[in-house]
Amino acid sequence: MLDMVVLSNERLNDQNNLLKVTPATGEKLPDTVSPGQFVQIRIENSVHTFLRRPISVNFVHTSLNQLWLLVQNVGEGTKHLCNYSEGEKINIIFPLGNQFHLPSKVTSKILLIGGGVGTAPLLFLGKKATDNGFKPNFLLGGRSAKDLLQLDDFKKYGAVYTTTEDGTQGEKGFVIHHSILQEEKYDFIYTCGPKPMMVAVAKYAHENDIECEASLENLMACGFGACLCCIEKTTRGNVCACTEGPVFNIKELTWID
Amino acid sequence: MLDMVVLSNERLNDQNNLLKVTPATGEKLPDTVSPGQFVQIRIENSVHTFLRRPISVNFVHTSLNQLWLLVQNVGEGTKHLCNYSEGEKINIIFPLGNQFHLPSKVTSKILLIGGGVGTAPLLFLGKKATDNGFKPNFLLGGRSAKDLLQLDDFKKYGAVYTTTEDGTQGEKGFVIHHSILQEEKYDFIYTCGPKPMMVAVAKYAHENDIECEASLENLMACGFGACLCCIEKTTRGNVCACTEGPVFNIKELTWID
Amino acid sequence: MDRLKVSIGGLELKNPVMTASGTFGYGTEYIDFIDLSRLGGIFVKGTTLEPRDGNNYSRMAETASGMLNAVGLQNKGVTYFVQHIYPEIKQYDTNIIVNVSGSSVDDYVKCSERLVDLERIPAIELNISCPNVKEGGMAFGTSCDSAAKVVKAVRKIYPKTLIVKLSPNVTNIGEIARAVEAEGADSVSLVNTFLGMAIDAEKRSPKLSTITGGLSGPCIKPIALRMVWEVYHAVGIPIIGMGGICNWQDAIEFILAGATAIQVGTYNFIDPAASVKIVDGISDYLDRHHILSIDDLIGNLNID
Amino acid sequence: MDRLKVSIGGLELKNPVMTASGTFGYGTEYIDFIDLSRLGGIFVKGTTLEPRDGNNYSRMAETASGMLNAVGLQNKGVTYFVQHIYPEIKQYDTNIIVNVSGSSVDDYVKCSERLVDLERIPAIELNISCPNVKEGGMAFGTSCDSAAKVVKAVRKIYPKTLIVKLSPNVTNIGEIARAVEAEGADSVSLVNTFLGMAIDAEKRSPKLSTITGGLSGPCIKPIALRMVWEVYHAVGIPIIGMGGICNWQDAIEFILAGATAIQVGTYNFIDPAASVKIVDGISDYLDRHHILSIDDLIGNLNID
Ligand SMILES: Cc1cc2nc3c(=O)[nH]c(=O)nc-3n(C[C@H](O)[C@H](O)[C@H](O)COP(=O)(O)OP(=O)(O)OC[C@H]3O[C@@H](n4cnc5c(N)ncnc54)[C@H](O)[C@@H]3O)c2cc1C
Ligand SMILES: Cc1cc2nc3c(=O)[nH]c(=O)nc-3n(C[C@H](O)[C@H](O)[C@H](O)COP(=O)(O)OP(=O)(O)OC[C@H]3O[C@@H](n4cnc5c(N)ncnc54)[C@H](O)[C@@H]3O)c2cc1C
Ligand SMILES: Cc1cc2nc3c(=O)[nH]c(=O)nc-3n(C[C@H](O)[C@H](O)[C@H](O)COP(=O)(O)O)c2cc1C
Ligand SMILES: Cc1cc2nc3c(=O)[nH]c(=O)nc-3n(C[C@H](O)[C@H](O)[C@H](O)COP(=O)(O)O)c2cc1C
Ligand code: FES
Ligand code: FES
Repeated sequence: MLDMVVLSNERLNDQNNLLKVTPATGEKLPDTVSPGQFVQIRIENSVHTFLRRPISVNFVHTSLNQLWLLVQNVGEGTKHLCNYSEGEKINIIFPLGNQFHLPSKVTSKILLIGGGVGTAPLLFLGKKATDNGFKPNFLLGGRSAKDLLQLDDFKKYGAVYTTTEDGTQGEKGFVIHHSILQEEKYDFIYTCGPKPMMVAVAKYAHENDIECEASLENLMACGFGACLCCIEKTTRGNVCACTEGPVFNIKELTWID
Repeated sequence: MLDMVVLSNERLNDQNNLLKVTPATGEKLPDTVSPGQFVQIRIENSVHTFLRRPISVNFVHTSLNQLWLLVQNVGEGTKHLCNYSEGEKINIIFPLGNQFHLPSKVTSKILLIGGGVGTAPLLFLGKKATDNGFKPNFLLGGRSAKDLLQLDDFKKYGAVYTTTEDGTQGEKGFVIHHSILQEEKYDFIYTCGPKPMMVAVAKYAHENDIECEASLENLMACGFGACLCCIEKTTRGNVCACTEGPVFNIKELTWID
Repeated sequence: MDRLKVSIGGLELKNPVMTASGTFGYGTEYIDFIDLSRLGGIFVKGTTLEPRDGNNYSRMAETASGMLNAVGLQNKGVTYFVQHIYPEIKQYDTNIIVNVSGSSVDDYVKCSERLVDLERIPAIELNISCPNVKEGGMAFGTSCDSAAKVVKAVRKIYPKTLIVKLSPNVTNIGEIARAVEAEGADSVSLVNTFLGMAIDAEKRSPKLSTITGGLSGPCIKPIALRMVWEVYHAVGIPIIGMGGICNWQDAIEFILAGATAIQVGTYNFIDPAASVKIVDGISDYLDRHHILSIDDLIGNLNID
Repeated sequence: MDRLKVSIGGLELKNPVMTASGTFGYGTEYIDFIDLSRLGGIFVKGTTLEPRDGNNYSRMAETASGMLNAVGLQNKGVTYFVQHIYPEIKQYDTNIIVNVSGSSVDDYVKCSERLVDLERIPAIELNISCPNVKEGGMAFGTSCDSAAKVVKAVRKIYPKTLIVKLSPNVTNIGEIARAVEAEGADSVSLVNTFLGMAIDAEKRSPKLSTITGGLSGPCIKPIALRMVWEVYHAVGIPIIGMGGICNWQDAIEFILAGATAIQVGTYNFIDPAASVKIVDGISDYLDRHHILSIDDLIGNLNID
């Protein structure tokens, strides 16, 4: 557990905020934090938020000692998060969960597919991939141009392809229909976003024999393996998405039959 | 019910704040509001505050259309009230409760005795008394000089006598021991404050044949007569402190036997 | 707004939203806040044969998302009600239902008899579940036998709509519901408050003068909802659901669990206009989901 | 800190603060947050004779000041526990108590038999109150007969401290407590979760895969506290109280109501260090009130 202080809380669009926080005591963020991991946030003064809320690590800015969280306002807890002001404190438990696994060969072609706020963990993964010599591509989807978040940040780490449902940016339609998926043959796909999107991506990867990891957003009570509420049915039986996930290789999941 | 907007929230000392609010829609405060009445405040974003909180009308500034509330931070709800910022909204139900009754003759000598935050309703009563031609005296007590609140405001309406437990201002001791109670013969006493203080005042009044009204702070759930939780045992049986009080003539109460 | 109409036995409600006994006074306490005619009905204060002073102060304690009360059925008795209160409230354009309590079967019968001829009281609710009185009260509602006994006796003399209010402080609420249905109750309402307790750790004393009291508010909603669901599968008569209802979502949840109508209780204290907002919210919900009638929602939970 | 010592049957606790089964994993999940040796004991996950996969997702729903769970006793079975988990946790410097569940009396007996020889397991807690399994579970805890039957059978083969965990979903918890005391239980722990339900109004479906689940958290505290108070007046054996405990005030309240020790459950999820903070808070409280021993507080409520 760590008290963090809010450095900034930028409204990216009507629904999403980018929260930048740093340890309140000034201590250094652990450098073990990996893409795919998440934090459990205690949201004070939110009457209907009893449990902590899981939010992905969007980015760790090592030199500034900042943790970034990309939050979509979908209910009372996230609404409060989007309204935190500079200087306010939030208590988090982190880092939690497993992580995305990069391929063993840096020549592998990797694609990171995100939808909506599901792009959150992919920014940090993009950076790690780049740091490790990969040349990641990104395929990001949203309803409309304004829903495509942090594009400038993503572009630092590789080519960015986009889709929007209304065609206001990139190709019109869903990520799964983007032409790049026809044109390029990737070795590894990483995905995070709404479940129907991830299932479609998993099917595509499966059919095309591409390795694929997906980051799940199962409902969680504790986030650290104590409650057994967040289970995902896998080939190994019911496992905790908070400790053995949130990242799963799609081969372990029962999404495709 | 009325949404009010906070105009200012002044910290008077370590425990007490003076909140000045005005109707959010700009509508005029009802001019029926009387000293002794109270409001029931909904305190949003206070996790452990389920019910509204009753707070006395401290003052109504008619020309500025302001309602003043004097709040002592004793628990989570009042802590939140003390932390409200300018521009924030609070929903109140008001005016609630009965009121203090002034004597029929303006020549009657009246004394308003308050302890701690119990001085809250007495400022407005002092004003009304003055407006009606009375020359009220005030006897205000606190633990220490810093606990004597709004003295400058009180002085506008009459002579102010004070006691402090530590002797840092006025006479040392409790209000009930103030010399003015020996020197002057009052016709009517109004009191509000901690119960032991009010009981002592009631006994004094009873023994000296002085009319006396006390304002009670019974625990309330609704504040408007619906729940029957706030009852006070009186000569008429159990009555609601929120509708038939909070002001009671001590003759009706069972405090003195 | 015919879509909102429901019926409970012979009782027609313009909408399923009513207010719970003991939280709504005689309705008069709310006329500054809402138009009572917008409600399906109001359940007035617990009424007993003889006047009752109720319990000593203090009678309430706030708890996490709820409150305990220990009012103890303070009321001026049924005679006073008939003579002084009824004339004042009978003109309300909504159903007025009297909540009847007693410490013996005879009390219930005698009190109900006094109400049967009041033209504007189309129904009574037998409170066999009050946790705040020493005799009777909850005791009647915690066994099938005693619950059946009260209902049987009152049914004989009360031909109008008879609603029986069940106690949640039981192992098997469905069983009790069946027992009162068998004796001819037209409807069951549930839940009354849960027996609870609060302690002041610093003073080392109970917060209520009666040590224990009745717990209500959003905290009890999950249990109340489950009980409505259980009773829905146990009986054929309509159910009036309550327990922590604050908004239209809560109301819809109770209806989906099997309630034909609902009552708003404690939340009236926090938002005295809550009941009317719920009527509007339900109406919007029906529009949004293209549902033609409340009846299509009752107990209509998707289970796979 | 001898003032904090209490005992439950033959079991000595360095302080009355323990953690509740199903909310504390095997303790290992918490070693990053607290020093386990500061606790009076830990109650590990519900354990059954055979491995159990538990219920389907989704297993939890947040409620007002609480949560519903429908885990359904997912665990790898007692054999796995004995072979793989026990060796790993047995070095903890605190009491490790195993929570035992079953779908038949025989299950309870066989599972308990496997635990009796484990040197570092000084006690077991019979869970006759799990609302989340189809067979057995809560059914055993809702009647005196079946509760007594389980306890009697296990008592025969389990000579160490035997704690029986009671269900709050009953009309008279004191009666059940007496029944298990009569069969030789050394202690009763209460409460387990309340059977509750949550519905998604928009989707018109239950939020839990099992429709109903177990309610825990601060919302249930007032009822749990009342039940501890009732059981305290019904039995002579020590009581382990729980239900919504979040801080030292809550813990003191349970002790004043009659608990000898307490368990922290759901709140561990929100503050994984809560249990240790409670130990410190109780210690401060004793200082402040000049109380020489926890024993002087147990059931010591000022009633006038
Ligand atoms: C590992 C993980 C990583 C996540 N990362 C992010 C992120 O980076 N950014 C982000 O905005 N969101 C993320 N989420 C989802 C986020 O946790 C939920 O949106 C949030 O908990 C909703 O809380 P609320 O109080 O705002 O909404 P509520 O009012 O509680 O619920 C609103 C909706 O959100 C769903 N929801 C509620 N709790 C959860 C939960 N614990 N997990 C998933 N869905 C939930 C509900 O079913 C409901 O449909 C992540 C979830 C997980 C499990
Ligand atoms: C008619 C009336 C007028 C009042 N006027 C004022 C005022 O002008 N200024 C002011 O600061 N306070 C006033 N009070 C007291 C104020 O309502 C309580 O201090 C407040 O409700 C405490 O809420 P909390 O959440 O801060 O404390 P909690 O955490 O709820 O409780 C802290 C302490 O306050 C007591 N308390 C809690 N609720 C009430 C309540 N409803 N009434 C009385 N005591 C309570 C508790 O017993 C406890 O000892 C008045 C009370 C009444 C009934
Ligand atoms: C202050 C108070 C008084 C109550 N008095 C009665 C009563 O007289 N008769 C009755 O049947 N129920 C009474 N109840 C119970 C409510 O009618 C209702 O069943 C219960 O509060 C649960 O609903 P809620 O959670 O919406 O409040 C009372 C409840 C409260 C809070
Ligand atoms: C996720 C979860 C799992 C639980 N599993 C068990 C269990 O396996 N065995 C058991 O006896 N109780 C179990 N319980 C009940 C708790 O031990 C405790 O009795 C209950 O939660 C009430 O305490 P609380 O309000 O402090 O959580 C579980 C509770 C939760 C929330
Ligand atoms: S959220 Fe508790 S085990 Fe995963
Ligand atoms: S506070 Fe509800 S009747 Fe007075």
